[in-house]
Amino acid sequence: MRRTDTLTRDRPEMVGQGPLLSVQGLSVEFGPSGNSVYAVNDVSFDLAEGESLAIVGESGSGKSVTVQTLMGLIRKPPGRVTSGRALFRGRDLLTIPDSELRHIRGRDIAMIFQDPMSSLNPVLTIGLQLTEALREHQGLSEKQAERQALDMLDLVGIANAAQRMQAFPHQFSGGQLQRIGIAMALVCKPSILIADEPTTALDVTIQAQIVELVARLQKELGMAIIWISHDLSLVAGFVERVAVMYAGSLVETAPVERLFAAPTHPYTIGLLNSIPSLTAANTRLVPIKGAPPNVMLPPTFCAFAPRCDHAVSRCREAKPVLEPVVSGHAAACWRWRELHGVSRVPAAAVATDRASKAAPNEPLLTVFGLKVHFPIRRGVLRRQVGAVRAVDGVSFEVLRGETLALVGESGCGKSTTGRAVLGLERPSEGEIRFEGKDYADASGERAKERRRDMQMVFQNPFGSLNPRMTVGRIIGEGLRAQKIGTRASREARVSELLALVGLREPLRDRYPFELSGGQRQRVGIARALAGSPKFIIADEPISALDVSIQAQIVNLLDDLKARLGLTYLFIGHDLSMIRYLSDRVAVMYLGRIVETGTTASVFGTPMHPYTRALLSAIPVPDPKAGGTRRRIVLGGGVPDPSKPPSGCHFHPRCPKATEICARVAPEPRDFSSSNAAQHIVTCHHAGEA
Amino acid sequence: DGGTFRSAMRTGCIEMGTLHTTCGHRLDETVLQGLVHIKWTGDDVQPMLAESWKTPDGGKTYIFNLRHGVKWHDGTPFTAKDVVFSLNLYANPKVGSPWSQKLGAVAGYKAFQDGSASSLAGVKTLDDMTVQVELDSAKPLWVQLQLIAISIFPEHILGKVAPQDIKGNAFWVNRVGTGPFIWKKYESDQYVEVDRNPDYFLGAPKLDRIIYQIYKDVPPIIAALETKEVDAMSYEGGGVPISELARLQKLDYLTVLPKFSAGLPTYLQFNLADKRFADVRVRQAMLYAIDRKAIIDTVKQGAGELSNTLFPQDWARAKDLEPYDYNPDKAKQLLAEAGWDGGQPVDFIYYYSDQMNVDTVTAIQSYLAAVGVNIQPRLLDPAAINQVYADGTFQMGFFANGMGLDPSLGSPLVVCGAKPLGFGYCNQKLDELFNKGLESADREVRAEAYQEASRILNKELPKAWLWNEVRPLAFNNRIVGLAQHFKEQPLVIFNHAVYNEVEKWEVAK
Amino acid sequence: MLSYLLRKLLLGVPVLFGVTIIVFAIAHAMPGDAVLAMITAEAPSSEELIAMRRGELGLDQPLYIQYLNWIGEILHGNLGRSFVNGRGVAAIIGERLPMTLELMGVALLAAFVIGTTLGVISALRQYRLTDYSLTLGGFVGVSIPDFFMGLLLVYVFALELRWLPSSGISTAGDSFSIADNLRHLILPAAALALFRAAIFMRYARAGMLEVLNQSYMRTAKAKGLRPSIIVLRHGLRNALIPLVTVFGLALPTLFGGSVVIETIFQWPGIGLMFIDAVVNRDSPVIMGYVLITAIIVMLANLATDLAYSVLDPRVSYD
Amino acid sequence: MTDATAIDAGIAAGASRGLWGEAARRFLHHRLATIGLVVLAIIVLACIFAPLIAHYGPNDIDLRGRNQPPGGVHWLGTDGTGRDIFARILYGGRISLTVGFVAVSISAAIGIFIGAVAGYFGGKVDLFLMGLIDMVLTFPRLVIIIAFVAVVGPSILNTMLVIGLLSWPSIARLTRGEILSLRNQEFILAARSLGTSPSVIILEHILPNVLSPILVAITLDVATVILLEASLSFLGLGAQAPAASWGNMLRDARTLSILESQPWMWIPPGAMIAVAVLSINFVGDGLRDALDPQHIMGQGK
Ligand SMILES: Nc1ncnc2c1ncn2[C@@H]1O[C@H](COP(=O)(O)OP(=O)(O)OP(=O)(O)O)[C@@H](O)[C@H]1O
Ligand SMILES: Nc1ncnc2c1ncn2[C@@H]1O[C@H](COP(=O)(O)OP(=O)(O)OP(=O)(O)O)[C@@H](O)[C@H]1O
Ligand SMILES: [Mg+2]
Ligand SMILES: [Mg+2]
Repeated sequence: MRRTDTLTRDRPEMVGQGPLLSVQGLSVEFGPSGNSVYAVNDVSFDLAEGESLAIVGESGSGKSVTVQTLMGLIRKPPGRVTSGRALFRGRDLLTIPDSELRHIRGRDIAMIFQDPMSSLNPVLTIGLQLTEALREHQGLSEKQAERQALDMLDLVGIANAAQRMQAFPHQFSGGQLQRIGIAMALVCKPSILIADEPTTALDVTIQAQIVELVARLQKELGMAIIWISHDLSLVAGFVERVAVMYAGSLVETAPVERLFAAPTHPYTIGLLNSIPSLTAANTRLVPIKGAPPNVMLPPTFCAFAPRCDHAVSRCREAKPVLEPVVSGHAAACWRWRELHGVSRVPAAAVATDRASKAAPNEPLLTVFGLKVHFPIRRGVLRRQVGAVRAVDGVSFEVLRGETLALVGESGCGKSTTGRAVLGLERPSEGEIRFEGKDYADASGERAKERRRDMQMVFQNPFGSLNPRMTVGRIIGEGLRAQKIGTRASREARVSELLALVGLREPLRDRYPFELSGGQRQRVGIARALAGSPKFIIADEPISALDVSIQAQIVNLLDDLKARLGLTYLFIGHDLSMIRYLSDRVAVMYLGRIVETGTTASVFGTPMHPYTRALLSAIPVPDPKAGGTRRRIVLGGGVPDPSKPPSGCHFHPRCPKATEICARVAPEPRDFSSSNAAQHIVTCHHAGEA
Repeated sequence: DGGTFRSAMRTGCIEMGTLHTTCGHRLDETVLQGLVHIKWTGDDVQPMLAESWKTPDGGKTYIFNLRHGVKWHDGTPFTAKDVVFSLNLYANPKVGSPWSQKLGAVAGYKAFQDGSASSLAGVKTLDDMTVQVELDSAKPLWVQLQLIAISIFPEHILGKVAPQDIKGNAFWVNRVGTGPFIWKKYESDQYVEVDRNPDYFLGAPKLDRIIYQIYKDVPPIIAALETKEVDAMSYEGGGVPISELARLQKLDYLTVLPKFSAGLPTYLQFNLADKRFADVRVRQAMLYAIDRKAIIDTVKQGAGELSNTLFPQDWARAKDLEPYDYNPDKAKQLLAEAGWDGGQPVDFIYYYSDQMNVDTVTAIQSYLAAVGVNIQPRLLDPAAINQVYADGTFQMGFFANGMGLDPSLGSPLVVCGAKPLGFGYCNQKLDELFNKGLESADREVRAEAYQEASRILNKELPKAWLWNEVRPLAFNNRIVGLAQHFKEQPLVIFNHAVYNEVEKWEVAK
Repeated sequence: MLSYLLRKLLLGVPVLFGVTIIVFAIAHAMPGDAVLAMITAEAPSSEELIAMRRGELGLDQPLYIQYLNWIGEILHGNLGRSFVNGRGVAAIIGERLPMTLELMGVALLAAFVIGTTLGVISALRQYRLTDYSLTLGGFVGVSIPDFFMGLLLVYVFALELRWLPSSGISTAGDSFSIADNLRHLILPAAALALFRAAIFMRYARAGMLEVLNQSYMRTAKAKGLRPSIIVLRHGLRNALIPLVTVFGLALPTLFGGSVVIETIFQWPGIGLMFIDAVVNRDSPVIMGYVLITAIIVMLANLATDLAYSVLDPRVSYD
Repeated sequence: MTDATAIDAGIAAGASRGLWGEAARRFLHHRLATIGLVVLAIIVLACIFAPLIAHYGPNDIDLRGRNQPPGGVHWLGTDGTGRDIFARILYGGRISLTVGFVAVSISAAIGIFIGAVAGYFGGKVDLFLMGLIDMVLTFPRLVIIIAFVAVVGPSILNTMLVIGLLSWPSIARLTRGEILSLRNQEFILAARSLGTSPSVIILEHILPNVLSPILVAITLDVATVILLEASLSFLGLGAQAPAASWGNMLRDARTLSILESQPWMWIPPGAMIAVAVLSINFVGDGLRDALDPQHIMGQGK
């Protein structure tokens, strides 16, 4: 029982052994002193042999810098280690010369990076990239190194490894690349593996594969692991200990069960609260108020204080240090003792009835047989040789006043669908009816009408705002474009909208780069609302935001819906969030919708094998569930929409596929138990046991 | 072992051949030869392939006795046939040589030109080694004036080439001649290498070979002279740029001849078709306005001889010419009298783009501006200038024409109807005087005629005479004989004279 | 790939066609013509002679006929004959092109190697003295015109130090030797190269800095590789990719530069030939020159594309 | 500027506070760029006010006082016809800088227009214009200019025109590339979804965003053109004597004696070219940093 061992590792009898890695008081700054970014402040933690530790925190909280400093990977300048030690087997990684550290890197401590595509060298074969570390550290011959690399590729599940060694990174899918990244890290059998958000850039189903793989390899190879993530639920399932970071400082560390059961630091509590629970009833999300911290300020106070409900003057004057709460559990908060036992969900939380209040069954938008194909041209004459079937026959309805969620993996055609509805993409085929009017080929006046009635909130809160326009102009753009109102009335309307989305008036003259992610997204929402649309397409409006901010936006969308009687088409891939906010769900796979139904029925009794796999891959913010939940891990990667598989698009990855699936595309069938809400599934085997 | 003489050569037109270019003659002095060459002393011609000649009728018929025992470089004997062939080649309209005018006085030239005859009637062999040339009228100085730039070609080689294919024929890059050096190698835009001809009829040369190194631009020649990559900077490109003189004079291995007369009158050109310049007072005013002495002393660093008429030869100039000393007030007065409108700019063309000449134009512009003549200099290349001449689309210009050898060579600039350089000037009296000069071999008679002509030219200023050009030359002392030749030469007559006696030059031990 | 090349070549045809028209127009719009260019005061020509010579050269025909004749020649693989010496233009260019290519090739290669090396060093030493001095040196390098650089080099290395010959392609009259040729090549090539080395340096530095920030560089470092391997194998390979474009764009300017440099160093390449042709109004040579350089530039652009796909496996042309 | 007045004054005023104000701040933080701008400003002003600064006219010859070394009377000495070099530097700067700015304005106008049309309309128009761009790019620029100047005759105006007419392809390419990558940016989509008209999209969304990289390219082109004019002057095709340009002053010094013993004739024009090119490059670099949204974003993160 290793877990118990590590949990009790700081009991007196264990002291003599010493941890494998001991980080003490590490501080890192960037930039010139006086104008520094205080990226890491006085961080200390230990890692025992074979232990698995998660470092969790939001973007910019210093997670990557912490581990990269250990490996001597930050660039100096501009980086500076201002204090601390990092003892690895007794040697201080921060002071030994780079020539020595080099022998530890890759051999004793290895690392997997966030974005598999960009962390592999695009111009070298993966064979070379896999073997070079072996040859460097173990002096192996090319042959020997290749054999070992091959073994490792097999281990991480790359089929046909021998041949694939000659391929270049761009010839692999994201999931495969991350496997290669893992193989590369493991190839020298390091004693510590650092995984820096290795799944963030991946699709949900692929993410599940990777998490599974790393957890298995860690056990098999018996190494210690530091897993960095911004997603508490993701790590809940498979690490032993969690360290929570905020603004460069560790705010809480605890064994994983204890952290979930008895979070102590207000930030940790806030984080947990802002995660929608899969199991709990529909309670309103409790976001952490305010914006992410400013790391340009010297760390002389509690960085969380500005956002903390419990902050007192002391919090703003001095920085708390990590204090043990119980053995193995420490928190850095002046008031933890007083707050201890404060419930995770504060009393303010209201249970909301999320059942749709609108009149059901009156369709606002009907999409029928929508196809959007992008031509592929090749050859001397640029003839069209095929098409990317981004959307390949999609039909759905959005009922007035409801939120329909469109979910599916990256590239399955969600955004294209949304854009086609909005008229930003010309459909190749199909019907788009809004309030009974067909908009598929709308132009001129009709298109203008559509502009007023439908709007979109975009995924990327930075890319969707013109960096050279002020907030006020951005929000007012639609009004100007459609010549609504006078200049003065438009100004008034902008003020109104600012208030509506919770932005202060002075922000109107700011430029997007002067705003935080959450504020930017509010601007995006305000812009969409300017013309008082009835219907809003929200294309992954929260996926680029920090966890603690996501809840703010979701709540905002929810409020607006209630106040303005809006209807949403919500595009997303974060299933727990979707479950929380949607009335009905449509699951998309490779240009087609495979399952539609009320949120309750789809999440409760998923019928399509793909939906089931998707749902099972949702990380659960509960360490206990981690062990018991059975994940359906899909094989293979997301296929290419220009060459969709025959018959049912899903059949090559489907655990239930039979011969008919490859031949015949299944027809949608209704499996609803009541007449009120349909539950349509497009699968030959739906409903089978 | 006689060593190598490296001579700079600023030309790229070797491939076109002697018959079509003005720039390849130097090679003909060492490889091909003529019947006669001008003596390096500049005052007479010297027999070459013609051992002697006589004219029984005072200049109408010439009989040339050719040199015996001369062989072409390929071993074929040289005979009278080659001479007849060559003179016909120059005159052949199908060849289209710009030099054909040199034979314009030969009987039958007109007929040959207009196609009614297939050769020059006036040229025939008397025997294998004797050639007779008959002219239309008596020209006592014909040999001295017209024959010097005519080369003799091997009939046995070029005779096989159709006349229209002569230009650019392979022969020109692999010449076979009778001269002291044998054509060895030509590398386009790099050099021509010629080797010693042990059988040369005036005696085997002492030098082993001569390499003519080709340059497009002057500064590289100066650099090469300084680094001893070439031995001679003679006439090429106007000689040594004035600005580089001091520098070269400091080098002890060079002999620099700083004031070498080029026999080259330099003048301001007027387009007399333009009414503004038809008034002689305007032309005179221009000359009064320019401080030529200052320009020569400073910009040209003394490299120029003030001149007030066309002829560079002292004997051809009257002593009582109006000096046109610098007098801006007089210039203004003359202009005022002529009703000059200073507001109108004057288009002023020139084509010498070297620094000294550009500076000179600058100075002229400045002087003229001071008296209210606003010239706008415009640099043109030869093709453009000829176009401008042909179209008459210019008003003034700054030019020079080489006519050092004989005053008569100046006639194309000033006689009535001269094309393209006359620009409308005509004075019957002047034309008569030129004819008088040509009709006699007597220096006294000729001097009288030319001096009278010089007075007219001085007074009427069909062109505003500025000065006679001086060209500094520089040679490496390594080559014995070369610098001496030039030192004793009265003026550099383009590049004709230089290579007489080249067989006697040697590399210093 | 093949289809891409084919397409590019096919597209090149109308482009070259356009080039011929423009070039023909320019060559014939110059004041004066080949016949006038040959006239000098020493050898005045009669109007009949001029007319005859024009007739011989076909200059008396209407322009479109002249153009069609020329195009006809081109389609037969000829480039016409020089007005000046009657030789085939293709032969003349064929004789001289190798010299120009030698000069340009060496200059470009030297500029590339030197520029890239210094750029990489500069990037690796960012914000240190080496970086600042190299950057400043580079800026000075891009501010000196070709011709003045040539003059300075001659002054220093040929006249003052007497290390190298001042002009020419080899010692005239000596039998050709590579060593001798290279000695002559150094100064003109350097005059052409220094400016471009400075440009390459700037791009290499920027490229390398960008690459240094890429996460695969971090990965390489995290693997504990030797610094030399990290810089060369992982860094340089990637930094070279954008440089290929700069390399391709340098070529047309190099033709222009070689006109100047060949004049200064009496390098008997096509640049020198071109200048002579302009003076002589030798339009077939002028047109041939521009056409050939356009074709070379075009082929070089294709080669750049190829190099791109070799250096960067992600690039696939279809 | 207060928030209220910013609103009243509309975008222009707002811009000076925010984005451009920020850019200006970044630019001024770029030490070399600031120096470059100041130096350039001094040069430009000195050239504009040349008659007030120089005691001599650029073409006032003084044959007896030629080739004078720098001294109290002639600050930078005199040239071969006794003209004051300092005066010629100032007046020559007028020509060199005018050539640089005017030629680049012409090429920028053509380049931006063609690039924008190609990038925005795409398809066949793009294909055709790219062919045109390729064609002009394959021309060796200097060579064509030589031939062209032979046709129209050398003069400053012609030089500027020809350089301008032949230098636009790189800017056209850049513009096209920028627009292509912008076209698919989400904020353009957002504008379209709001019903913003194409002309407004081009004017308000595309141009301001493509302008900054193009502006950088343009500044650098000015430097290139100044050098090109110098090369043309070397070939006798640039500014015509007696007018001064830095290029033909440098050409005038193209003899070994001057190089060796009269450095005051070539160092000033050479240095002016170098300093101007250098400052323009610095300004370009500074602009690149100042206008690069990444740099701006770096602030936020
Ligand atoms: N090279 C650098 N120069 C300046 N600041 C830097 C640099 N690298 C990181 N930082 C700053 O250090 C802080 C911590 O960054 P770090 O990358 O460790 O965050 P993170 O927790 O890994 O975030 P993410 O989830 O976005 O990866 C951030 O504010 C970041 O802006
Ligand atoms: N303009 C286009 N031309 C060609 N293919 C396109 C175009 N736009 C999208 N596609 C392709 O269509 C498919 C669907 O794209 P879409 O953006 O709709 O996916 P998505 O489901 O929104 O994915 P994500 O979650 O990554 O945003 C993808 O394979 C994409 O590459
Ligand atoms: Mg990170
Ligand atoms: Mg999308």
